[in-house]
Amino acid sequence: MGIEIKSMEYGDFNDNEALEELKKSGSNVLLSTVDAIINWGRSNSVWPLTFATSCCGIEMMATGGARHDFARFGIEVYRASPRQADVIVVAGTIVRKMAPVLKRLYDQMADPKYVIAMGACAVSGGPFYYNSYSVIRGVDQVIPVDVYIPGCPPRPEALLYGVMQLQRKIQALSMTSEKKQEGKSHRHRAEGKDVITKETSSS
Amino acid sequence: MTREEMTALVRGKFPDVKLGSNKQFPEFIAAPDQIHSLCTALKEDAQTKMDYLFCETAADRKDGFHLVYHLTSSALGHCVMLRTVLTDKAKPEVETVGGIWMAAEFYEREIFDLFGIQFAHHPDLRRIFLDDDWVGYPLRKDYKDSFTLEH
Amino acid sequence: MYDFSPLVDSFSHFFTETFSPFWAGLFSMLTLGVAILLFYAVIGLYLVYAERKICARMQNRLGPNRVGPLGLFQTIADLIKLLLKELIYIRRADALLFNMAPFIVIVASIMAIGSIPFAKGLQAIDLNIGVLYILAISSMGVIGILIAGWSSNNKYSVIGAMRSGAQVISYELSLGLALLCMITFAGSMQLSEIIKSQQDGWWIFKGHLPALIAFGVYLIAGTAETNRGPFDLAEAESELTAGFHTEYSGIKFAFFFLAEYMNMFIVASIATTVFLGGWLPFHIYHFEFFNKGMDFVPPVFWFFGKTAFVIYVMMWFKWTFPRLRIDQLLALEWKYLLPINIINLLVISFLTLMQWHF
Amino acid sequence: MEETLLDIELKEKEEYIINMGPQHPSTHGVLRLEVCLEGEKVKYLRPHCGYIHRGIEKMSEKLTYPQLLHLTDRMDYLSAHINNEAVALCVENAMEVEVSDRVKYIRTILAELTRIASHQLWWSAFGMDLGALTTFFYGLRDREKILDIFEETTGSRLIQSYITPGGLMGDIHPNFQKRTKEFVKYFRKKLPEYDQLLTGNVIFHERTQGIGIMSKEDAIDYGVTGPPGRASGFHCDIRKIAPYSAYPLVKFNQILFTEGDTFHRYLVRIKEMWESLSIIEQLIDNIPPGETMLSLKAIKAPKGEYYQRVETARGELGVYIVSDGGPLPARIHYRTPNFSNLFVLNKIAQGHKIADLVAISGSLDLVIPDIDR
Repeated sequence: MGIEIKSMEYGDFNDNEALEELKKSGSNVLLSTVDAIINWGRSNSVWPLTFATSCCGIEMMATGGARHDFARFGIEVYRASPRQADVIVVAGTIVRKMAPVLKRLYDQMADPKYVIAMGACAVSGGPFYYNSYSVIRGVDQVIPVDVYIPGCPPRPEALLYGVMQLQRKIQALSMTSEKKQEGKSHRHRAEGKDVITKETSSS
Repeated sequence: MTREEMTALVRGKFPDVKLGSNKQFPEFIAAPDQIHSLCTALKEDAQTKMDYLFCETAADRKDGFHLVYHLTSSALGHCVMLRTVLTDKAKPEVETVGGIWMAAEFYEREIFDLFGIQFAHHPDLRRIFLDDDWVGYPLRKDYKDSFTLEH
Repeated sequence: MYDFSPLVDSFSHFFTETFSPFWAGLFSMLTLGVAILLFYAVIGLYLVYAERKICARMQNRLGPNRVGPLGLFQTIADLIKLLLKELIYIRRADALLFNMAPFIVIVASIMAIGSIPFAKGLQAIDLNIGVLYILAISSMGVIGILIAGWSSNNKYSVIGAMRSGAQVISYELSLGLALLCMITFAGSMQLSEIIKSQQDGWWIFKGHLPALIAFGVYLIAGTAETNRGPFDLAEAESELTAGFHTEYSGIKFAFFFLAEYMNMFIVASIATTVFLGGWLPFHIYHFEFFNKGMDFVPPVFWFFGKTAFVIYVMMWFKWTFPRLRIDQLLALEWKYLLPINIINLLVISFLTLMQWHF
Repeated sequence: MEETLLDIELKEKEEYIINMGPQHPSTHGVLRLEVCLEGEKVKYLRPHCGYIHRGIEKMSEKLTYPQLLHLTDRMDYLSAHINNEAVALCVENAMEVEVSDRVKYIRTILAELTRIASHQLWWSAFGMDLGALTTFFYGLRDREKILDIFEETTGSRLIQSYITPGGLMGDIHPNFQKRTKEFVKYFRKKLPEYDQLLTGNVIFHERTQGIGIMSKEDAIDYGVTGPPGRASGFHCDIRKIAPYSAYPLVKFNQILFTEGDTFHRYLVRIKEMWESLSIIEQLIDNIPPGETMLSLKAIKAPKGEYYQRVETARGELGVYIVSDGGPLPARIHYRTPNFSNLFVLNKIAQGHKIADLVAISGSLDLVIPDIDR
């Protein structure tokens, strides 16, 4: 194709606000060193669960394929058993019948566990937002989400970027504080309406 | 077999069957209690041999539920479309054709799930897509639930 | 030239002279234990890394390359993560057996390493029944697998464990018989003696066709023993999600994971020792200049080089072949490998009796 | 999970039931199979679907034809172009308009490229099901080349919504012909590699030959179409039975076998890829000039009922539209190939081992959202 693609410097990725917020707090030297080692390990070894519901799953497979190669980041160890997986990439639509199963899968995973909502359907219901009697409008109504990847379906590059964001997020976490559940956003259903409350900045 | 021959054949055996207006396939409109015997006849008749039911579905129309069967013959290649109208919307019921074509068993489960049409003598009439405790039949025009967001 | 026995002897002298016999024994054991554990961890981790790189190579990919140079620290990151991951206790699982199983598996493979001769004198314990010992110990791992499958309270696990049990018990026969062929040649079960008998040529060259057949059978049976490659029925990702270790998380899962790779290493190193001359260099008869050059390479390199080759072949199997079905797997063993092996053993006994090997 | 009547009934009989799915690597999605085992042998199984039932048919009743087209991509996402084409053809038939030859040619080429891409992905996944993990990467490597072509012309990799009632969303990219020809040349060289890696393998033969035999009668009775149907000798290729678009103009063979086992279902797809390549070759140099979009005032189907059958990569897709004459359909139904192909699984997997069940369901090439819609 003749297009030279320059690799992006790591520093060129701009943190989003939530990450900056997480990084702000300090801790003592010893603990932060331990944190750094643990987070280095955790962030560089996120094993996804073999889980895909629809179209996005194909792009997830393509990401694992030869051209995009998930494996470079050490993420190629797809585990079929939720016990051994670290991240569940919700690739595709979640419907009302599937939601309890998804919740159960999430509960079966061992801590620390992360969730990536991949694709418009998992983020918000996407094309099925209106008029569908069965599609859950966003997987964050069922399980807490760490990283959202928009797109229908997102390109493999987008998934790679999402996973890298997750890695950066893990690196910003600390084992001492209560931050494990922070930075995940829930959407609560209040009186039949969806109210989005991002709990990212509270501390 | 041409449209005329088909019409003659079906009308010969089932004089009550009305002729539909579909341009694509020869269409016959049968009464609900007649549809099973019509299907059996179409499958077993050596001239028609309708052994492949490629589509069975329903539609919620003003005059009732229309149940539509698309049949073809794998050997002879001709198609036919059958229709039956279930006027009683409160309690629609029709004889299953699952015994004639296995495929129908699953199409009928789908129709039961989404339209609530009861198929008599169906061996395994359960919801197929929705949860067992789902209330209502979504593909009916009057279906309402608190979950759906109308656009 | 590269004899480790003086070094090892000086260590043991140091211990015996400094401490009383009891403490000397304890300290030398501890030193050995720590050394073996460290070795185990390093080899295990880098085998995982190697496998990921090799399979990436076969699949037109790059493989891990972000964590450290060339992704070398990838598996270390994995280990840290697995160490700190939550251990899930399964409700209504048999707690004792459930927790014991990974240890049985890993202890079996650690114990086997003790008697592998890495170089002259570099061997923790040189038993006079070394081959038998390794066979016995490494097949204990299957007990761990069976327990893991049974105690997990998971249907997939039970199927995986049962498959594994049937598989390992069957292939144990071929493995043993293939090694027996070589023992017949070498006339000893002591690993150092077996290596010594290959000083004038490796058994795979000296043993005519039967040795080659035995090597082939050994490789197949060995791959099956380790539950890998086309014989990974016990885990069978696409059938049983993760087979016998479906319910294990965190470090217990890591034990199974590591043990698989270490078993592969053990199988490969036995193949090296028995068939490929262990740490002996490659010699060509009457080609002194070449032989001298070969002698110059330290035996440790020879040993690891040969082992790496065998491991590579086993990885190659895994990434090329589809998986067998359980009945085909057992048919392969009982209908083909076992008869071939028995005939082979008879032929070899005859050859040895007649002194027809080189 | 919910305890079905079956569960209770089985507990009494103490049968060994395992649940494959909804999250299971070999069901390729969220299908759930309730498998009753005797040792490793499958006694019978019950498919449970609906874990991705999105109500596309209901939603479509609130959308105009060009709008509802976008939902069809998301049913069988591996045959996205072909699904679009089905709706487009159905609406065009209803409106009694005919698109230009250029559109027909382009649609057919895209459909065949889609078919190849879909079969490549199937080949990848099928190898994985059998435990040959390298196939996955070989298949995806070649598939990316097709996705590049799609991306250049349609702007999207997987879900294109490029074919629309009345023509195409836009003209093809100037590079389209060149790159498609490059791909055909490239893939003709790579296809034998597939055979080397899997087709010729002894273990693969052992695992697939004589496994999951489906008779022609069963195929017709259950309505199994596409490659699984044709492997059983069911003459069901809609491209031959009721040709549409540019298919009447091209020469190709319908691949038919009579054995009906897993191996022949595999073989049908491999041979279909060759046929698709030849179809593309026949068309790619002859795309006539013409407009790519008819100037239609409003896309409305006149009052009536319309049915369109097309051949997707997985079998026969039927689109059934009931129209009251407005811009919205009164009812739209998709007769999807996977729905019919799924239920034969119980019949053909009985008596085989659980590993064979994986191979058989892999050879049926199920796309779950296409079953559930």
